Amino acid sequence: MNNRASLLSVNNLTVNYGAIQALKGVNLDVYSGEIVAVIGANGAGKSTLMNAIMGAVPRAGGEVFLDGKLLPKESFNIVSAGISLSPEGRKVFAPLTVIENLNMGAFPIKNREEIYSEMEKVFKLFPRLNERKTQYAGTLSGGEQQMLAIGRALMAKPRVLLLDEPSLGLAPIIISEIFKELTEINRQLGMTILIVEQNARKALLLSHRAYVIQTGQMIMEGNSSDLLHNKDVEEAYLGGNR
Amino acid sequence: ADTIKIGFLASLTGEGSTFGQEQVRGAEVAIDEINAAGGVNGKQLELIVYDDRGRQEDVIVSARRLIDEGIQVIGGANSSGMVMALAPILEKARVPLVSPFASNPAATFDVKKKKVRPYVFRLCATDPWHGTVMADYLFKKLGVKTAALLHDVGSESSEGVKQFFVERYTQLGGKVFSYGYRSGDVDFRAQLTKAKATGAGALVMPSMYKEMGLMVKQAAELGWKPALLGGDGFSMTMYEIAGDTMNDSYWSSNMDLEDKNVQAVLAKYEKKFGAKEAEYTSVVMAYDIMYAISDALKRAGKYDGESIKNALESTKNLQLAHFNLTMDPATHDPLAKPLVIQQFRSGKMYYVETWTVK
Amino acid sequence: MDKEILRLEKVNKSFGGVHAVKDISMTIAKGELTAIIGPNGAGKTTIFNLISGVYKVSSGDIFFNSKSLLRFRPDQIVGMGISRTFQNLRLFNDASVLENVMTAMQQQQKYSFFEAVSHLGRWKNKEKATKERSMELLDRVGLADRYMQEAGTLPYGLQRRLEMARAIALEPELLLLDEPAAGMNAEEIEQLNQLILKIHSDFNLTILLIEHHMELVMKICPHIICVNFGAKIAEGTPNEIQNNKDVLVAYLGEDD
Amino acid sequence: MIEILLRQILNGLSLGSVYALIAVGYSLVYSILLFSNFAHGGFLVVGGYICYYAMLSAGMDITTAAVSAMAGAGVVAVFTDRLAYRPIRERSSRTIYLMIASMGINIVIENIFVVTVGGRFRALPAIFPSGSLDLGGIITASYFDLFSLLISAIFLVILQLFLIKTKWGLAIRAAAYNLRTAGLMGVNVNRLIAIVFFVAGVLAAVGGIFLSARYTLYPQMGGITIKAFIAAVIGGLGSLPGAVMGSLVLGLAEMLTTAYISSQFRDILVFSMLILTLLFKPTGFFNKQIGEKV
Amino acid sequence: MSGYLEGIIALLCINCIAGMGVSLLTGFTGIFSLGHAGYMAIGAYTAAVMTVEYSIHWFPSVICGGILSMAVGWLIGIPTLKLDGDYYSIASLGLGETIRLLIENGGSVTNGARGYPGIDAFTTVPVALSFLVLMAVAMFFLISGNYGRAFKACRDDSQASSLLGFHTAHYRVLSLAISAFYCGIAGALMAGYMSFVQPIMFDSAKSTELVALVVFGGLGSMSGSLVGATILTLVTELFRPMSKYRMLVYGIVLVLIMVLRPSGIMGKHELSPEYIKEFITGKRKLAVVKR
Ligand SMILES: Nc1ncnc2c1ncn2[C@@H]1O[C@H](COP(=O)(O)OP(=O)(O)OP(=O)(O)O)[C@@H](O)[C@H]1O
Ligand SMILES: Nc1ncnc2c1ncn2[C@@H]1O[C@H](COP(=O)(O)OP(=O)(O)OP(=O)(O)O)[C@@H](O)[C@H]1O
Ligand SMILES: [Mg+2]
Ligand SMILES: [Mg+2]
Repeated sequence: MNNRASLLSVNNLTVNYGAIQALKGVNLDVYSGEIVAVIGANGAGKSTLMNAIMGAVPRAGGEVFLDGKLLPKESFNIVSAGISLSPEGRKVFAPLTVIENLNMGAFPIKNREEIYSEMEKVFKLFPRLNERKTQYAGTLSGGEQQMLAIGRALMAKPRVLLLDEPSLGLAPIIISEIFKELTEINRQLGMTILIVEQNARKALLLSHRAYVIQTGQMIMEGNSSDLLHNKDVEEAYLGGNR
Repeated sequence: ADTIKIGFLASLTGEGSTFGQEQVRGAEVAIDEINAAGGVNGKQLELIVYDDRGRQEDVIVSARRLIDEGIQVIGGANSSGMVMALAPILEKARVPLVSPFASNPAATFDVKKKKVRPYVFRLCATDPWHGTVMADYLFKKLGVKTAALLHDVGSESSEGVKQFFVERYTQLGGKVFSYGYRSGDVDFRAQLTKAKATGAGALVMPSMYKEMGLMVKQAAELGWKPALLGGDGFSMTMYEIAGDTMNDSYWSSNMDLEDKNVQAVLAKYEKKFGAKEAEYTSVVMAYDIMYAISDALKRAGKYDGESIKNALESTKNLQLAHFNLTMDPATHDPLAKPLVIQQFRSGKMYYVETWTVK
Repeated sequence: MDKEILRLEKVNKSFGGVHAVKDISMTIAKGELTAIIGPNGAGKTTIFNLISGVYKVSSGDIFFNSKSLLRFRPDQIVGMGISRTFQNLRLFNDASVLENVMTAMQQQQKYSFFEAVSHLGRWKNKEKATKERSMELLDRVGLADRYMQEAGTLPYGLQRRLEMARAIALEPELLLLDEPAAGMNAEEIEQLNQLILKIHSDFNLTILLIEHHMELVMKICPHIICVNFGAKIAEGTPNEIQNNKDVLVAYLGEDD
Repeated sequence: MIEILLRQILNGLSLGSVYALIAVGYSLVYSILLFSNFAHGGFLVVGGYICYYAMLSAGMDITTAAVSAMAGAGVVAVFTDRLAYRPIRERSSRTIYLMIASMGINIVIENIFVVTVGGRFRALPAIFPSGSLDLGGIITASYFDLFSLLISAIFLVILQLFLIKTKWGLAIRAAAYNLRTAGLMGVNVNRLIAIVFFVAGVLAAVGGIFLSARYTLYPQMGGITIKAFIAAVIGGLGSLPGAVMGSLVLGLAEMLTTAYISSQFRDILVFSMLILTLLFKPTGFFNKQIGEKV
Repeated sequence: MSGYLEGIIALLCINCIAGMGVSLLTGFTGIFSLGHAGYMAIGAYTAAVMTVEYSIHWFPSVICGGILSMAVGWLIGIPTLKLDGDYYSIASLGLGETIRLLIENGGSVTNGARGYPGIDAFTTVPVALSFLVLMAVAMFFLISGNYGRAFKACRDDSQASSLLGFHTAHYRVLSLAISAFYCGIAGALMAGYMSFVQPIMFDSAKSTELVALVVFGGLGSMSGSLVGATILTLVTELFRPMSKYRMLVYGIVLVLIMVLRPSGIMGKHELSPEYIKEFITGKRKLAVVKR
């Protein structure tokens, strides 16, 4: 289906939480310039997958490759290698201001100008953050925090951007905007995006390809437009015909 | 059995470990010597040492353990506080204890019940005696009429010395300004600044060596040069802290370092441990305690606590390394123990005279 | 008109320079199911925080069953019959699912300190009741099979359900739900709709909820209030709201 | 009278400046790991002894000895992190475990010196010129006091600049809030913490050298850090200017109480001051607390 | 039974009682006090003065020691428990020391820094054991129910707890008062065990020891604090013959246990047959950290 070399490739990834096996040998490929969505029910292991790629939870087995090279195990090395994550539940640095949070996102970047221009871009994407520049992140509204988390992940200028439920807690209008922006970012900058979403319909509309995960295993894979019309997917994740 | 066990309580850890560790070594020198000379009535002596961390609660547990192991006589327990905490236990178990430095009269004499604590003895001079001698010497011999005194409000012995110093000094017509501090303090500049302002001609220090060293040093720093007179908390280590600022200072002490008997003990120490002793008073005092005990064992002929206690009580004219011991049965103090005044000059202690109050 | 249960009168709240809630007035009738919608940062959560006593109002007044809430501490307000869930989950993560619910349930099953240290008197019955009723409740929200799991290790969606269960366990008259559907997929939201409707009728509750998922709001809430920049911009039935120009511009977007 | 008062104030400031050196290091570790590092007193002792033996046994001059002491205490601090705190951190996020471990480490360090070099009180040879500077004719200040004030000031300024101006400083503050997420930003958290410990160790060593030069050196010397902790709390935990200000206030309060009230009540007053400060300023003077929103 | 062994058992009971008190406050309510030795001191001196000065029977004296200590805890708690985390810890360190210093300056009533001698040795093994058993039962009963859950809720998230209807300030003060009561009783028994009390016995090192034994046993585990008290008391005793290495060993043990098992010996679990079985078969899974 795609003859480009895969940029991010996950091979046979396993993660355990004590006795619970949260990922059972997951395979996934993201090709350069693609948006790939992962959909699945609560507890299917989506966040675990993201965290395992980022080295935030230990991998019990399997490997992750970026551009054919084995990805290191420690989060900070993974970030430098070119992957960044907007985590589930935002995880903004509450006692830091919005600007400081964004600066943290740009930690691997050395050049100050670059950081500055990147921040401009984020502010253009989320004007609300610009208004709240010097406010402590902990006092932002839920949606504002979500914007900050996405903005922070963009600041690292990643080759692959991981988004864990970016629409969580966002107003419909903002979701539409963000998804539009993501399409733009993807199209203009060619940024590769791996997204986990509960709003499966939107995710499928946004992405080129998608995976369906169920209790720690990939059960389906395909072009998003195909999955959108797949009977099973429709029933299980899209909430009937709407 | 063929050995007699003697218990020993010392601060092997904690702030008092400087003295505690030396006391154990001093006692060991004596035990070796006694055993080499055939022991006591043909029995060898064995020293059992437990740490008391310098704290009452530990000394009690350690003493209970010694008693439990069947030990009938104990040396050590440095402070009056410890000894007073131990007294009821010793009495119940009928095990006598000879303390090196419990100098508070109340350690061996129960003031409330107005009777001697039957199982507690000491070899050092008491605080009243130190205080009186120091006041007397300062006023009469050194001719200083106004003195400043820094005392540790939390220390049994410092307070005791202070009380009797003030009593004697004012009785003689002198004037004393006294300032308190608390054990553990390291900065005395506030007190010294005030003391200096009174125009006192002497700084009197019934304290431990660390405090005295710091006081001497800080007084010099403030540009104050009074006559210095310290108590028996002296240690050579002070010199390291205070350096030459402590030159010409006077010290009231239990023993004369230049005494040849004392020197003999220290020589044995050096031979056994291959190093010079650090705290001569501690070494010699513990050494003498062992001799006092072994003498009592010899005379008692029986090795139960009560007999040993009776023998200790009736000790007479026993020549120890640093003095001639006759135990006062009414107070369990050495009878008429002379105090020595020494002077410190460029890193050395010199004998000045033995002072008695008339 | 039904009997009113909650009334906000010209409520204001500022944080330094941020005027988060502006002159909001609203009335909620007993038994109603009402939604508050509005863009991010519009002040919705702040309204909840004011009602539940987390923040003190800057001006205005809030009445619950005709009694002003301003003088009361959060725990007293809970005692009066208002409970809530949190937008950012606030579960006892290390405690088990069951224990989370029991902690709330026990407010209805009190016994004295003496009974507690002696296990005499009411202790046994009350403890039993607390546990049984908590299990029942867990069963209702679909968490019964996970009752021993540590709450913090539940997947996000289930944590939200547990929060609801905990709030219901307080047996409130008025239940405040802050984005109950966040992190759920369409299918799960459908289930949640059923759940909310069911508890609404089973427990005789008045529910006020904040949501961004219109498939929930429009379907189950006959009464919707829309706020923007801290002020109320619209109020009405789903139909009215969906066709309100201001709401469309500020919040819903021109549809996709 | 006024002369004595001035003298006492100067005494207080000089004591306070030594507290400040210790408090700043302590506060720094607190600011990133959010626990009271009781082993800080141990680092102090390590620094003091290294300097002592470097001068007396190895015959180094004071500068070399001091630098070795700083490096040595820094390395020991990093080691304690590597061997104790880091494994704990990896297993749990509760800072109390770190605090208890630090108490244990303090006991270990203290007693390593007790069993190896003994509990004796020592003193560094006179390393500072003992003279004093005339301040406007009324009063003199010893070079030692001036020097320790100056050193504390220099360290404080450098550190504060580091924390505010550099991205590593920002990373420290972010990591203080959430280590894991800081890692997700590309921060090598363990290295960051190692740096912090090294700096704290260096500061402790400087404090230790001053303490053992001004007062005396012994294994339990670290006990004085409790005063520095209190100073840091009065100033506001995690705030470096707060730590310095708290230290100076504490030093002054101690001296003036001793001089004009009673040495017996000194500590009671110090503690009362601490508690009163907290009752009126629950997070100290220089700290702003940003609570998490519901 | 030998006197030494009896002494150890009595000491163990005393430490366990104080440990339970601190465990309630620290493990269950999440408040770290570095000043609980102060409450022991209040109990100890109350019992000492009542028995010696007023010749009152030891039993009411011990109870009064506990109650007085509880009252002080309550009074102190109301203003200070508003403080957060380490601020409270350091404040409590100050409070504990203040109590000690006040006793030290208590003149003829407390006999000052020199200590208070001549107390009847009323803390025999049966006495200490009975107190321990009774107080342990009450404590375990207390934590297994409404109050236990309320304390834990306040510990885990005080804001959420108040929104679940708990008057958190009240529970914090209550917890402090109870723990002060336990420490007061322990202190009073200590007076009867030592037959001598001195302010220095209740310094901040003692407070630290209490917290250490609780953490060592496992925060949030009442049986853990008993196990912790037992082990640490025995370690100190077993190593007594090693004299100067003793404190070194104590420190190393403390660090090692924190490194190897930071959640303490028992974690937050209570000692139960199932727990022991799971522990032995190694089925206890390590809790995964979430922050
Ligand atoms: N720290 C943990 N300890 C134990 N189990 C965990 C932990 N974190 C997650 N799990 C379990 O692993 C499984 C997968 O969780 P994960 O958070 O990856 O799901 P998810 O697909 O992201 O769900 P959601 O859509 O609700 O976010 C769940 O069953 C969850 O209970
Ligand atoms: N404690 C606070 N300090 C300062 N500003 C605050 C505080 N709490 C809220 N705000 C500000 O008030 C505004 C309203 O916040 P609120 O949380 O009520 O929004 P919301 O409507 O719930 O938004 P969302 O849907 O994104 O959760 C926001 O702009 C927020 O930044
Ligand atoms: Mg998830
Ligand atoms: Mg909100």
